[in-house]
Amino acid sequence: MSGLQIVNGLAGLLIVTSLLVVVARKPSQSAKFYALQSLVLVAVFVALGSATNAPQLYVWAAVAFVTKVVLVPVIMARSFGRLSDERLGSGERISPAVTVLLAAVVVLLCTLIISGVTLPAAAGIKPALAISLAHFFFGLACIVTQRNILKQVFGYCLMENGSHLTLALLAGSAPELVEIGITTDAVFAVVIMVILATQINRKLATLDADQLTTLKG
Amino acid sequence: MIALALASILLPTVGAALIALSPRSASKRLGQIFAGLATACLLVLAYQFSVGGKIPAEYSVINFGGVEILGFGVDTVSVLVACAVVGIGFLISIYSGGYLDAGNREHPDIVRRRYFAFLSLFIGAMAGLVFSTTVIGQLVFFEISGVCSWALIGYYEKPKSLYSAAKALIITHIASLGLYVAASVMFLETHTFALSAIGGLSETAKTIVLLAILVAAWGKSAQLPFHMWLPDAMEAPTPVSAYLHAASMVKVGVYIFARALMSSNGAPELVGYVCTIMATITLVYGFIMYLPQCDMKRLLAYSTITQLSYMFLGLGLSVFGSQMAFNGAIAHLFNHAFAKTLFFLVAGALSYTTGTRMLPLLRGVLSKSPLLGIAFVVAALAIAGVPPFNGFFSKFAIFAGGFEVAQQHPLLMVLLVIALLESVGSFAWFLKWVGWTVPGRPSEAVAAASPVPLSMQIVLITLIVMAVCSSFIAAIWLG
Amino acid sequence: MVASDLPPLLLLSPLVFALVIFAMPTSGRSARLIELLHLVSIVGTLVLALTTVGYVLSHGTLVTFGDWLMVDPLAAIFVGLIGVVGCLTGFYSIGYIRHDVAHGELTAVKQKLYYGFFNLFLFTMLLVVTANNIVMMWVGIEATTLGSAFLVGIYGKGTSLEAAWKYLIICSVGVAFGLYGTVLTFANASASIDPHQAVLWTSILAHAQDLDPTLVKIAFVFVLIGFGTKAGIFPMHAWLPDAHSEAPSPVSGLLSGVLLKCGLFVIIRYYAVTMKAIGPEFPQSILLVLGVLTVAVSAFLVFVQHDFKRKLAYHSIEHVGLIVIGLGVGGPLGIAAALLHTINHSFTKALLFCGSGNVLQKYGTRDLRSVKGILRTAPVTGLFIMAGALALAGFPPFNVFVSEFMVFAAGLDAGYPKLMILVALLFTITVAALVDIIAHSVLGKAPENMEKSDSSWLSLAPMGVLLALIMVFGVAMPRPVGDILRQATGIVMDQGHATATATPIEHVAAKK
Amino acid sequence: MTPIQLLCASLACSIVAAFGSLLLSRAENWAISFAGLGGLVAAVLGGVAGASVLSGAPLVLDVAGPFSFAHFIIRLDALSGLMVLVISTLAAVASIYSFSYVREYGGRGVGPMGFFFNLFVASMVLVVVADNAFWFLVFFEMMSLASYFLVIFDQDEEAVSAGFIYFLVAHAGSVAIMAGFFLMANAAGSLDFAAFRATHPSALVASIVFVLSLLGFGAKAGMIPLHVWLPRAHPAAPSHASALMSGVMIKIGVFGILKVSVDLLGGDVLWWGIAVLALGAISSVLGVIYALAEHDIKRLLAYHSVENIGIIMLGIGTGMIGIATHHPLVAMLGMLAGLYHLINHAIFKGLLFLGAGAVIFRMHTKDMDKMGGLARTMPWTSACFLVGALAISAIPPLNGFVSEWFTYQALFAAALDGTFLVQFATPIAATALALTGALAVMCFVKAYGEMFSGLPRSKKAEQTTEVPAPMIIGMVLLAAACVGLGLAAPLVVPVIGGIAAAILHMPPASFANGVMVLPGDPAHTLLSTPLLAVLLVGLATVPLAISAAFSGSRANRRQAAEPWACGYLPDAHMTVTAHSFAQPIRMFFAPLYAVRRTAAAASEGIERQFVKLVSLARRGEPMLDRALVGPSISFVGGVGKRLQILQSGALSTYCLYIVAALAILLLITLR
Repeated sequence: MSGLQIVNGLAGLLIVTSLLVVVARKPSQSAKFYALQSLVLVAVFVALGSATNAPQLYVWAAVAFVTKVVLVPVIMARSFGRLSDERLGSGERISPAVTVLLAAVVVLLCTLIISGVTLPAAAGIKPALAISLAHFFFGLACIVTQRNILKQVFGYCLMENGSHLTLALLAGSAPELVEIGITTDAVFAVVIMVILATQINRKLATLDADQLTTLKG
Repeated sequence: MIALALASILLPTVGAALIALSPRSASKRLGQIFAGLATACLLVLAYQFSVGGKIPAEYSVINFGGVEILGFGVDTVSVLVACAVVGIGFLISIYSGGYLDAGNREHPDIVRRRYFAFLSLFIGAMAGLVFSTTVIGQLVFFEISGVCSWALIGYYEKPKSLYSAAKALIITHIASLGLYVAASVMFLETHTFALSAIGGLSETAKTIVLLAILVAAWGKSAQLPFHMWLPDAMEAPTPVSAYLHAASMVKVGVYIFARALMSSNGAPELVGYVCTIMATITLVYGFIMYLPQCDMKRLLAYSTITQLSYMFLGLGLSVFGSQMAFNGAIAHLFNHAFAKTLFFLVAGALSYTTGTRMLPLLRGVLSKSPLLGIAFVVAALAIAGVPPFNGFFSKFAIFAGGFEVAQQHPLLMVLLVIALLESVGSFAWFLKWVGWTVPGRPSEAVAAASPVPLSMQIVLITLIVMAVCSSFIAAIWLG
Repeated sequence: MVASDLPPLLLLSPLVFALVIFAMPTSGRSARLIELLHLVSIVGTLVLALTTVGYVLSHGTLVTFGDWLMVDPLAAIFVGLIGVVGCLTGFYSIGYIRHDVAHGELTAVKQKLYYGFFNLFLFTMLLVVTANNIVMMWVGIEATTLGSAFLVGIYGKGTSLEAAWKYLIICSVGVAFGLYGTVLTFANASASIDPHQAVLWTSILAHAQDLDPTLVKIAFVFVLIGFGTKAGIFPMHAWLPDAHSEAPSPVSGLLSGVLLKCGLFVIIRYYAVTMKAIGPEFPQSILLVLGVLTVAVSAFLVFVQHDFKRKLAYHSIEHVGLIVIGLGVGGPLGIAAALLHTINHSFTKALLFCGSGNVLQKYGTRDLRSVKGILRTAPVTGLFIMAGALALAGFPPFNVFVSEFMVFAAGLDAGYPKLMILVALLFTITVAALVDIIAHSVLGKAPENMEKSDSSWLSLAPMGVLLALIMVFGVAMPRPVGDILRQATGIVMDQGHATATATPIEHVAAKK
Repeated sequence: MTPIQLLCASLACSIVAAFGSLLLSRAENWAISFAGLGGLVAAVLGGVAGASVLSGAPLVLDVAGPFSFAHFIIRLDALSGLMVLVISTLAAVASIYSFSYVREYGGRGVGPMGFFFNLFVASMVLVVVADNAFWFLVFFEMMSLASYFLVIFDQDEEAVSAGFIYFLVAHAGSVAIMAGFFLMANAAGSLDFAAFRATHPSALVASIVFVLSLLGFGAKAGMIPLHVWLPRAHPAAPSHASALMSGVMIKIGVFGILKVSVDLLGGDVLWWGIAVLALGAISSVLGVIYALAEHDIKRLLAYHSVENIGIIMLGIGTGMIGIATHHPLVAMLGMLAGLYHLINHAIFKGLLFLGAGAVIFRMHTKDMDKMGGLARTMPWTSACFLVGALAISAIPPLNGFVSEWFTYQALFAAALDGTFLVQFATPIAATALALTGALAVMCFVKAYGEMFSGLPRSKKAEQTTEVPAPMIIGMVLLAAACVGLGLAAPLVVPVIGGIAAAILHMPPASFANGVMVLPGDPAHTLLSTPLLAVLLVGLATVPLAISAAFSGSRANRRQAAEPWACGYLPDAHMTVTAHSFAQPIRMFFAPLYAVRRTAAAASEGIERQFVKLVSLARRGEPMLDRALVGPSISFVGGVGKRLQILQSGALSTYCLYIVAALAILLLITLR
């Protein structure tokens, strides 16, 4: 099993973990699953780093570990635990089964799209690339299909992980500072989202995105 | 001379700014003073110009990268028209001083600064437009005058007047796209905005530019199919209607088209046909619309529309090679300004003194107020084209020029005959209202009328005199 | 101090002040101090920005920090814009926020946070426009969202939180697409050049011919979608009316006036690359279609809107559409027109949003149906709104007229007469809408019990400056602005600074 | 002073009088005197000017004027001289008359009246002397304008409405004339009449010009069917103005026809003459018939003007036939007849209007049925009116007879030889003239009888007194002129013949005492009015002398008693009224009166159509607005409202927009 195959396999694992994040009942549970997923991502970085002999990816992995496996899940778990909205229920627009199906379709579509790409950098890692893209879109689907705004935050995080992976796959050679900037952004984004969600919950006593439709027209 | 021309543009503009900054009570005086100063400048300019042998001159004011953006030109036509629009602006300022007060029976009012500020600005913009030698300059002043007109039409702030104001602005703005097109096409073809470049355009480009300017002109001059703003614009205070919708703004269209033709070095016949045919259609339409009008100002608005059609007819005919028709159109522009202003001001004086401008209620004006009666008659006959009043002379030139070229173009003959019939028709209609309104025993409304303020009387008398003299002045000036 | 220190200094100044402000204690007495700090910061930013622009103008492009930061004439336009509009809206904020604090709408803590985030926001925008590193550009854009989201939701009301939430999510999602575009471009470039160079816009542009055309197309689409979200291009504009209407008015001005332009700035950068790589046809047609769609949709939406600030927000969308059309039309004239319009619209929109702030504080509502007679209750504000609305409607002698006319001319030149007339007609709809504002709200009968009192000079002075700028740009645009526009256009066209003198741009770009 | 200078002086006088009168309008007596005196001086100067060019070369004054396209040219030739003379004569008389008459209008604006009156005279003079189409039209319109104000002077409904019709018809006419002139100018390349004379436009253009000017001038002349304004306008004006309008102004119409068709166009188209002849015949017959039915004295006189215009046109028409058929005799005779009648009608119609004015001055009514017996109270007026009535009835030896006699002569001469058409038309015309003459006599028998003889039919009629001296002087002057122009025909004829010759560009014919000798049969043209006068006086005086000689014995047996009236005392009601007098005629000519009813019905129909048009316009006016502006606004609003649905407020929808946009763009890109 070559290094790249490991990368591809681990990437597949990402989809599974993200499904867990989406279908989890409680936000705090989702946060744990997200930590798990980020761990997988770190593993992918390491594997990729060794496979392509790109030492800077180890730095990436380290940074990702600190921020995504530790920092963000902790923040989320701590703040989300306090937020609740009884009326919301699960907040799903579609059932978990359909979500799984959706994930499958997205992966399939992305594989199709990526198969057409003729980028030299993407030669050996097409499956991983497809999955990273699928991951991104799956996160987007999460934002669209989940009414719970906390789940929407997770959706954003999934998207972010997907694009992060893409970045690593395609632009692994980019300077580290870039990666740090992106990660910082992600962390700040999550922080601000959490603060906003908290404020919304406090002010409007809801976590339902469908309640946030007073501004229209 | 350029200094004087510039002064006539800047003085009212400065006046407008001053009015906006000074207390309300001073606005009236300031407006009058600055309009007066501008008029004085122009009269001196006209004197110098004619003493100097009427040699046209052009001055660039703003250049960029070798391209003239804004330039002003002094020639016979521009000086004549500028004197009319600014001079009448001055008269209107004086008249407005009397009109806008608490004694007004129709619209008692305290003068707001807005009124004189925009009026002043408008005078400046008109002077700018008249002297402008670039399409961009014309476009700029065209739009400024549009805004001022909007502000003045909506002066009373009633829903209807605001609606009418917006309508006027939007319709003329849509039409102004023509000027945008013209300026763009010109610039892209010749890399200059100077009007004089129209002559050097290729035939196709020239046609496009002239037609585009014509469309803009229709909008501003309320010709079909853009006419509908003008009758509604009668919601404006009457001096404003008199100035904007008789003397100056509606003339902008005619004027820019005339300027374009002047520098076109022979326009394509297509332009002439479009211009004359639309003018004739408007003429007939406007005449038919006289018939149901009871509101004096609306009647005058339609009459303005038809009179402007005569000017367009003249300009269109000049395309076929008749200088006489062109001069006639310019003279008509000049003459009509005085006559129609007078007519509107009579309407204003009537509504000031009686509180109504509904013609059926106004009878026997002569016995109650001889000045108004005489002014009414003079204005009506001038508009109807009866010598010795001014309307006749310019219309005659237009028709004479038309017949000159119609022999080779049978269609033009048909149009001219229609126009002649229209002139008889509108003559009849105005005569009818003269007979109804002026002589006889005063109706209730007229019998109870208040006296006309002195400032308004002075303006009316001046205009009556001009309604007789202006055609001779124009004829002598244009040579 | 050497010139190469200018860009980092420019970036650091607001950042440091932001952090200092955050670190200040919140007590009644420190409020004045915070205001002072804020004032120093914005003035400092303005001075630094203008110095930078001046330097660029006289000495050419400024590259520093390992080529990561670059201020070329194109960026200089935006740096100047951020400096000027940021300073003026920042100044306006002082009076505005004081009023809100006095009326209990904001707490002292929120006041501190406001100034902190305001400066942070400036920093993030400056980061975007000074970045040469394309990933940094993306980071900057994402950071602007984070910096301003809090400002949008600062009132903590239901609607403002909702707006902030939508703003945050949609922009994050949208900009994430932008990241894909960025990564694709980088990957594309790194195939032919050194990865450390491939991340720099300058080197990508230099090697644009070596890029894979299909990928360039895809990347451009992603960039357009991603940063277009930030710029408010239809159909990614949905967040914009919410955020602009709920934010404090000076922030609205900054959002509409500058932030949208930052999104456009990034698009312009990629546009230049794309044009060089695959020729102008593809990007221009896409831009043109999106631009016209944007204008078409927003024109109608402006017309039916009754909320003052939402109306202005839709108006911003429309003008972004016009800028995009200018870009789409292309050619020196079109691009210069787009850039000039960027500047003009910023000033005008900032003025109007500030005006709407005064109205909001005076009347307590943004519903135009109940705001009447501003000219009577607050004459100066009324006058400013009147002038601003007329300027925005594109009437001479105000500045918007000039750039609108240029876009129009460029469109005709490029052979789109029908399209241009359509656009002009669509703009006529907004003329109606703006005139309506004046007719019904600026004029009209003032409410009975409302006393005649205008906002404080703190609020009015920056508006006056904006109006003066509008007039200056409309009547006699300063020569340096013309020069910098010409140079910037040259960069977008990738003609360097040696723009041929015979092109119309020389004449028109600096019209008046 | 040269005639031109005299003319200018006269015009200046008129204008000074006009403005003086206006300025003095506060001091009414001064205004009246100033206007009258100024008018008189102007008229005398003008008369001298006109008279001095009757037989001589044309005089031309050419001033550049302000208008580049038209020089201000005055041309005083024989024809215009004649017209100036006629105008001045009547104006002089009317001015004298006005000294007293205008006092009637005290307090109602005598100042403006003097202003308009003098302006009216001046503009008439200018019309006839103008030698440039543009200025001609200017003065033509000013003439209408000035007289319009005179017509509406009473400011009552009837006057205003009459004025409206009058001015409208006149203006429409002038527009037609203008169109004709434009066509001419095209051919000539200038608006000068001199250039017109020098060009020969194509037959079609010439005919169009002729028709246009016939319409235009015919309207002014009051020829049927364009006469509608005349019977309404003339009665409405003050009488001295009516005298001028009826006496002179309508002649300017005839003058115009003559000027355009003969002077400018050469007149050598046969059907022009026939047309003028036909219209003249119709006008004369119908005019007099309509006159018969009137009981308003001024309306009656107005209809007689229509009749007399017809007679003048018979003469002119015959003259034109002569030109076209190249019969100098016919041409000369026709012109002579026409011009002579033109002068005569001016004199006697002026006289009659002044007479009528005098009666109205005292009676304050125009209704003849209310008069009666005025001969006793107003002897001078009565006598003058009688002279006028006799003259208009063509009773020898008065002037009307002379010109009608020439007209007959011309018609017969034309009928003698010529084409079939001419031989067909002229006898009919002669018959019409005969009929006209007969009916005119009847009409004036009625008019004079009604007004002056019999018993007074109203209190007012009993209490009338003679009018003041200036009015009498005016009437007497004209009455004398009637007699003079009749008796002095042998002296007058050569002068007018000379004018006719000048128009026709023929050598002046030689005249001998009452006998006009032409290249033709002198037997046809033998006329001596002095002889006739002697005979007539003899016819009247011989029986009277005989009776006087033999009546002395019966005088003392004469008894005075009430006349027998079937047992009743005769009273005013028994007198024949205007209405009953005309009754047989009305019966007889019922079909012709029916024409009038049909015309009225037609005009009603037109009016109905007009009302329809007005209501159509009323409904149509907002239509464009509604079709364009309203729908555009609601369209924009509707689209806006629909588009607002896009902005639903749902976050997930917004995200989908982005995805959709991406998908579509990618599809397009990768297509």
